[in-house]
Amino acid sequence: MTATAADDGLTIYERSRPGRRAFVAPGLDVPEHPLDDLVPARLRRAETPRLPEVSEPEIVRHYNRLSKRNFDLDTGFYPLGSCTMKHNPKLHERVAALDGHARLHPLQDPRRAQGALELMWRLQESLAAIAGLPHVSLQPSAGSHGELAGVLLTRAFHEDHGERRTKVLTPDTAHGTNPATVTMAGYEVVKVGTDAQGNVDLDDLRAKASDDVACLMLTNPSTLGLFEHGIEEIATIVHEAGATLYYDGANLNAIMGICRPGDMGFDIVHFNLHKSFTQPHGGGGPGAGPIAVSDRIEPYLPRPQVVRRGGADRVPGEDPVFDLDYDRPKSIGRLRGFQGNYGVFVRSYAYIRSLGAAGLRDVSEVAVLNANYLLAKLRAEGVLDHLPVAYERICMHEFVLSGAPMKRDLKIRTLDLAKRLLDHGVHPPTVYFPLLVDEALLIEPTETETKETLDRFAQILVEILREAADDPEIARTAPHTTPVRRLDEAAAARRPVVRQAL
Amino acid sequence: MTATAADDGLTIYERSRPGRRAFVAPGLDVPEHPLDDLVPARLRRAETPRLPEVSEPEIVRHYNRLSKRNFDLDTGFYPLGSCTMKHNPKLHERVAALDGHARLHPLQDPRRAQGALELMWRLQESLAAIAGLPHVSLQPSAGSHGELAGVLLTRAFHEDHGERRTKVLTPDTAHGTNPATVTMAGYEVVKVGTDAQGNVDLDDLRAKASDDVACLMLTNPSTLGLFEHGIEEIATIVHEAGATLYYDGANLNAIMGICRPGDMGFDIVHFNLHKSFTQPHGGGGPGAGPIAVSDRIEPYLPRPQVVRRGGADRVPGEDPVFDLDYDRPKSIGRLRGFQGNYGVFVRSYAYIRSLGAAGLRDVSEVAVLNANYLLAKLRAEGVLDHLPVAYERICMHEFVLSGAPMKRDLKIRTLDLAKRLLDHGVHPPTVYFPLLVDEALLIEPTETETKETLDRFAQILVEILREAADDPEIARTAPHTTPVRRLDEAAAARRPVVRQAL
Amino acid sequence: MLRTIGVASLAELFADIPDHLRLERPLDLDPGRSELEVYEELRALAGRNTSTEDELCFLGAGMYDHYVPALIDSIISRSEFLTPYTPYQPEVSQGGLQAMFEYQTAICELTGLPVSNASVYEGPSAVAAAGYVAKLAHDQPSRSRFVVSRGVHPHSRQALATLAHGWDMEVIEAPLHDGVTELPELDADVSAVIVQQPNFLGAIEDLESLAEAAHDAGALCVAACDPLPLSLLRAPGDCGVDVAVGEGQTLGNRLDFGGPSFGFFAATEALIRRVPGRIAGETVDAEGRRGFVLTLQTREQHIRREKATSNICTAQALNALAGVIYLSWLGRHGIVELTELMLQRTAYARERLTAVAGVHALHDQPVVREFALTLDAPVQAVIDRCAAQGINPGYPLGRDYPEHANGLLVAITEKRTRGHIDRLAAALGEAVAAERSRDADPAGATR
Amino acid sequence: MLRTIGVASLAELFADIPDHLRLERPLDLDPGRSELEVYEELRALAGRNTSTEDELCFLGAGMYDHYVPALIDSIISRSEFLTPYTPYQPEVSQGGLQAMFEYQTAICELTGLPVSNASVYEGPSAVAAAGYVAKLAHDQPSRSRFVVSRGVHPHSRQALATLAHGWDMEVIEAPLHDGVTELPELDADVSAVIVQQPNFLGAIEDLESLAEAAHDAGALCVAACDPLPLSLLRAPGDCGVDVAVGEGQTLGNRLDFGGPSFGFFAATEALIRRVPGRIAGETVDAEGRRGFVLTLQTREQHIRREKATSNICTAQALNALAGVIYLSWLGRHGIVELTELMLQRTAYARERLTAVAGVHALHDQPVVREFALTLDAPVQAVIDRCAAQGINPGYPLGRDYPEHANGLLVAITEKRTRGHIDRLAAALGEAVAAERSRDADPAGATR
Ligand SMILES: Cc1ncc(COP(=O)(O)O)c(C=O)c1O
Ligand SMILES: Cc1ncc(COP(=O)(O)O)c(C=O)c1O
Repeated sequence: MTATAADDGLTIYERSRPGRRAFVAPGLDVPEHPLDDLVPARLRRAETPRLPEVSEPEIVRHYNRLSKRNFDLDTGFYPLGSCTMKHNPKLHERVAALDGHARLHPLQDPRRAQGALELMWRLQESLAAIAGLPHVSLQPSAGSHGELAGVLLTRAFHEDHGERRTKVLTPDTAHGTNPATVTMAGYEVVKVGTDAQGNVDLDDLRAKASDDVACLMLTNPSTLGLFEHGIEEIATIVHEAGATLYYDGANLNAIMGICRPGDMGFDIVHFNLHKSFTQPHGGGGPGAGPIAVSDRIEPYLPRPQVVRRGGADRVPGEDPVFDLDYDRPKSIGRLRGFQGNYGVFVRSYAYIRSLGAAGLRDVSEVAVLNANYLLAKLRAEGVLDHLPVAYERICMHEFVLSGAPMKRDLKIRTLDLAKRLLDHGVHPPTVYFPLLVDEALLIEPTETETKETLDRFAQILVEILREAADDPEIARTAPHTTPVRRLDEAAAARRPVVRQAL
Repeated sequence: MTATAADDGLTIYERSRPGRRAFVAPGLDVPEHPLDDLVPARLRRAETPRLPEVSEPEIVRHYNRLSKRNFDLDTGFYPLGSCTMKHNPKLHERVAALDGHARLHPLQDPRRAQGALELMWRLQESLAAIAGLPHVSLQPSAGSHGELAGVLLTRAFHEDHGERRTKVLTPDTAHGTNPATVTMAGYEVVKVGTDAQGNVDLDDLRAKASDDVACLMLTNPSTLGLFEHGIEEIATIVHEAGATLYYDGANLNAIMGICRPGDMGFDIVHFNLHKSFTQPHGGGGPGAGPIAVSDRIEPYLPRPQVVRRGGADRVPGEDPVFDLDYDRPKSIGRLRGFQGNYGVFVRSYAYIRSLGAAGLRDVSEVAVLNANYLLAKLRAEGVLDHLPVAYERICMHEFVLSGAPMKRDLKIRTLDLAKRLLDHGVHPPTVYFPLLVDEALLIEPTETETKETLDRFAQILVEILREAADDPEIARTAPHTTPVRRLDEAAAARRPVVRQAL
Repeated sequence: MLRTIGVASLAELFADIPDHLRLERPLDLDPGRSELEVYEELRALAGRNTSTEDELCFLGAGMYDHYVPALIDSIISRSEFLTPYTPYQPEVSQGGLQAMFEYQTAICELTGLPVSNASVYEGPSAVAAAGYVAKLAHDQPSRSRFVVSRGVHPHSRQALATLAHGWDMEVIEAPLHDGVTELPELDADVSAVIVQQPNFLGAIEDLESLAEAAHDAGALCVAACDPLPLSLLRAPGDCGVDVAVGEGQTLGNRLDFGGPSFGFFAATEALIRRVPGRIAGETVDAEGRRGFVLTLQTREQHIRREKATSNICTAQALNALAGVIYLSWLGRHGIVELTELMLQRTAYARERLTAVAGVHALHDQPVVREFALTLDAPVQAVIDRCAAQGINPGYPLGRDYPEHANGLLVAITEKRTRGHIDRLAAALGEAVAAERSRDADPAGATR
Repeated sequence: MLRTIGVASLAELFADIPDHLRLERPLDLDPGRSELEVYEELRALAGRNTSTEDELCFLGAGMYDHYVPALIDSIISRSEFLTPYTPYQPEVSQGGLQAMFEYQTAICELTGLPVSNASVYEGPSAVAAAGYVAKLAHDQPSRSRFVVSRGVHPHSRQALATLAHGWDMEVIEAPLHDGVTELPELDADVSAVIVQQPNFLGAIEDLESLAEAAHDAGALCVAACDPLPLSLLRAPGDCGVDVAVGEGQTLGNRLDFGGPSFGFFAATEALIRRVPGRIAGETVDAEGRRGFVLTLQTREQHIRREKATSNICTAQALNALAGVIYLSWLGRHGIVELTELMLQRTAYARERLTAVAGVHALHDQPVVREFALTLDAPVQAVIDRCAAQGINPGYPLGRDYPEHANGLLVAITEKRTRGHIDRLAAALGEAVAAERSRDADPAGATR
């Protein structure tokens, strides 16, 4: 049911008609030189790029219509595990759009960008406080970029101490970016197992923590939504092997203000500002992946670093001065251009300022409360009979169910359940991750959802399971009410069409 | 088909739960007085107003969901005759939001609001040029407010000349606001007939243009979308009777830069800035209804008037100064607070600046071209067989069909056709107006629509008529795919529920 | 396309326009410009205005510098709210209609009246519209007068007078005594008594006794209200007021140099069929589901034409939407907290400013968010001195109240902190002192 | 809710956290604030930055002060684009996916290459990512060097070096001669030749001969491109370039002090299975209708983990969306008009500025929108003098190019008019003259 205009599903190129346009060029106000005098013909292209020819009203309608083919967090429940799809306060968009932030050139002289540098410095301080680690670099562009920075920092640390290590450990529950990062940083991945309670298998870890291991990358709470019982033991093992302990901060939303990675023994932490700190996800970015590190890692942080000159011992009454410090001889260097995704920093800083310490703690408490409530509710409603929880424990901000019994008994897979959820107007949880759990369903409700929403979600799962018991075909052929039906991904990959033929 | 989240259809009050909130008050930073010392208890209310208790994410989701139950111009075709539903350039929202415009207090000293006053002055000049009448007041809040201003100006004009007239003429094709205005301004309405070609019946006009007539209110092109053949004759008759000729500018979109009401003999013109000059319609406002008048009406214009001091004879090199002129002894007075809907003026001024004279003329040419093309297309497709055009003439920017034959032959009414259009994702044209035409359908495509859209609309009408020939019940029970089905308006009026019981 | 139409040129489409009426030259307008250029021009114009972001603003007098929460922009800029027109087709307009219904509910809660329309233009014209309702309600030419308090916003009084002239009705002013309305003897020729709460000088009126006096004379009582203080004050409906109207700008709308904002219009059940403008009502669809429509349309111009209760058509739907979002954002308790914060800061400001030498309270009535002062110095000169320091101290009363030639109306919102108020007190003190010494020694003074 | 869970307190939910790891005091952060207060604080911080609205900005060097049309804001602020995540569920993500497909098509058109991904982080890291693709493509440890032109953005060279260190690969610099790249002899150990178009000093490179030289040595050719000039210049793909990457900020994204923007990444068909990140592909649904999905996911970390072609996950979808909207807004002819306008104004600026005493062209190569100067005066002092007049004359080259200690890189966009350029010429002339006379007589100088 929809109040929406007809959508013919054309692409913007298919709407193109010769002669239509939106852009009007400002008039030429300088003496005109013949083109050939300015750029020799042999360097010029013969044919203009075939961009669409469309007017403003058509562009607006086109993308408005496209937008209506997207499910969005501002309209519905989006419990996509590991992604922290929580509400992004609208204030953040407003402050990020202020001219002084949005129209600031990245190469503006630091003396004329004091507000931006101070904001970054304060954000660094705040993230350091949250992580319990003293030094922060804001440069990485996303979580995985932060991971890469972290592993390269580890390399630099070891090299600086005359060591050359070749392996990095990742649990078998790890997010795919962890092993991919390891390879990309020039290390070999060694997988560590998970024990029966969903913790890192300490024996396996001990066995693999040899002196060619550079680092253990860990997510805590893990991607199973569980807090590592043996976190301190883990830290000891890793440190005794001379390796660093890396904290994948994707699940930080569970523990803000409750405990700190630095206190657990982590050397390096990345934050996903687009998860815990409300940068809107944008359909797949932008994000930002700042890192916090301990003193021993600090010398290697990327260049440049935002610093406050004068610091604590500055002349009283004199304003502090903020600057970019390039003079970092041991730095791993740059990871990207300029100073990082500043627009994201503005939003995350606004978030932290709005909540303060008490607010951030509330966030994590309610995130964990909501997850446990939903889990309990699903249990009470009998959903867990078909989709048992992977590990019977109090969960943190998310939890994993296994669809294996459902697949066996009701003949629908986790994928089918997910697709059927679409018909109920709910975004499915993360599916088939973590890999460890058969037919996994990873559910993260977040703190910004109401009890009514959680109850309704539980109800929908009940309905889908009941329906599947009657007629599994409905779920197996779902979704039925979306703009397109189930899509053939295999065909797409077999003969890839990645651009429109014009 | 929808990618949209589930919508439970609750009201914001039904989402309320005690203790939830979005707003956080800034801290109290002054010494606190007991409430009773500041406002005696007998003046205070006992119970707080029962506004909803909801959090920001819930508010956002609630109104986002509501928004998805609206059809909008930025997504689909909206040929609502008489309303000029044309594209509103996005630039206008940006410039209207600039702090210097959006956060300017209306009582700011004119010396510190020179930009705003200059903009208003320039808009006055531009509207004067378009109307062909030298003086403009921007004050009225919408078209009908402009009408009221116009009739009160007429009254003031006559009174100033020692006359007291009691009647105002309006054609039977007039928009409802015209007769309503007449009554509200303390006059009696006298209806003038329409001749066989859709023009004002000149004989009837002559017969009724007695010396107790104060004014003729005319829309030209008329609400039939037709240019008055006898416009000059009409002006002569009206003026000879000592009455004023009022131009309802709702249809100005047809003639901008092509001809001017002032040249036709009109004394007073209102503009609908939300129609011809792209203020977005907002679901029913805001708008603005400036008026342009001839020299003889000028002394009575509302107070205050935006003026340029110094004017043409100002000292060369000295900047002109803009001001509010209250010193208008013959003025009809104020119509509203402050200086009018300034935010609307910013948008309309940006529109006129973007287009210039040539662009505005293009607008009207294409508006008329599109209407005539669509009419021709409907004829070619046989639609006019069931829905004949009310008057067989070249139309201006819109045209009227009569659904009477369709009702007789296909057993569906114009209302049914309109409701069935909803299922095709098109907003229906205006229905049952003008009253003169049986089962009227008033279609205004506007200049910002493409030929493809017009062709598709024609095709949809063909399909609906073909379907009705087969099975009229489908249209009669339409719409079928909207968020709600046909609504019971009679029941609503019988036992009005105009607020939620809490 | 011309071929399909069957004409040879565009000009043929305009054949109905007499030749000599056709404009043979371009309109006298500057040539069109690119988006960038128009943006730059409009920005330059904006730059020549001193906005509330550029100075510390204590101006009020009908519109107030409140903070508009960001979620309002984000919602009302959605094309689904921004671009449709009046919901003539309710089946594809449920969003707008339900929002109107929710808005009406909120206005009813604030005013204590059972009926609200979906918006009128703005505050002062809403007062005039209320006058028209009173006229229609009595339907007796003998009820030929409005008694309007001098505490009603001058713009409202003027807007009413403009219309009343067309109705051959007279507007009589009720004076203020010590800042509040003192009604004259009311005769049987009074159609309505019109007051403002809080009044233009910031004072809280005793609505109940005013309404009683009006009713005793058979007249209606109309109150123009500032909506935020209504969260603290007795609801007009509870005081017997028949029609409560007001300016809605403070409810989530920006200042915009005076508009667009919205006016609200609430009334008693008895007046429901006299109310002007759109009203959303609840109903059911063909399948029995709840839905909303424009209702009681037989009041309106498009149905009743010359017999309509008003000529209003396009109103202020988008602004009223901002209003109901704002009220939801504040919420039941937030609105009280906000108002109490203003109340306390206003009390502080009143104390601080009246302690300044040469500055006196104009009246001592309880106030909520605005109060009137008189200065022992020329108010305009004092304002100019403050402006030079980046402070706009308030609205000079002289033009509207010659009896308070050096009166100054000072408004407080949640944006004005104690620190701001202290800065104002200092600036005002300096300015008044400077002007007084200048007065004392006019020859030697320079400005 | 606790009751349903079956615990007595919130604390029980955190029982898995060892006691002494639990923080017993609040985090060391300032207390939370109301929306208004946070807004005011962020506004104050913004006010301490000199934005391109506050001065006349000729800074470029990788990001440019272009006009972003208003329709982009209006579209990308729609929650349907702003708030979802990566389109893992294509059936409810067709909007985002189709936009990616359209974006990819536009990038292919600009670069003349058949494959584009849906975005990478930004420009310099895209160069590093291209290096990784070259490494993967050769899959031979013997190809252990990147030859990178000194005309490549210093940030790109540094980002590549940071990663190459992890790959045990060496980065060799190819010098510039008269402003353009002069390749050294290329051996069989070269993995890729990496150049920039136009290069960092604004000069147009002869991509074809560079690509040929790379291919002759069995190396790939990577070009980092400024996308707008590509509308005028020979497409990298046509010149034989294997991978074209670049910074997308200029395509409808704001400056944001350096991010978020997006990087684009285009490649030959041969490299399609090496490309990093998301790629949208066309397919059909169960009913045979066209639809779009993320495709070739076996390249990606979530499927292939340690064997993935990159670790990238969250990229820059919203910024790339702005990019394709911008390109649609410009359109096929508009993009050329825009570039030609910049070209002509740049030519004018180059003439005007090199006519200033003490200002010289750093090279004479053809340029499109940016050019390098050398000054006969300390460049930083000159910049500061211009800044005092509200003009930011450009980027000083000294830090990155010590050989051009007083080099200045000047960028032109459609926002910089002839009048602006004339103002720059005047300010630069004055500043250089002042610094030269100060140099001549350092004792007597004051600044
Ligand atoms: C556990 C975990 N680690 C790392 C990442 C990668 O973060 P990003 O997408 O910001 O690169 C994710 C993202 O989904 C994640 O869930
Ligand atoms: C012909 C005509 N006249 C007058 C009006 C009234 O204008 P407004 O709605 O701006 O008051 C309209 C509005 O629809 C109209 O179509």
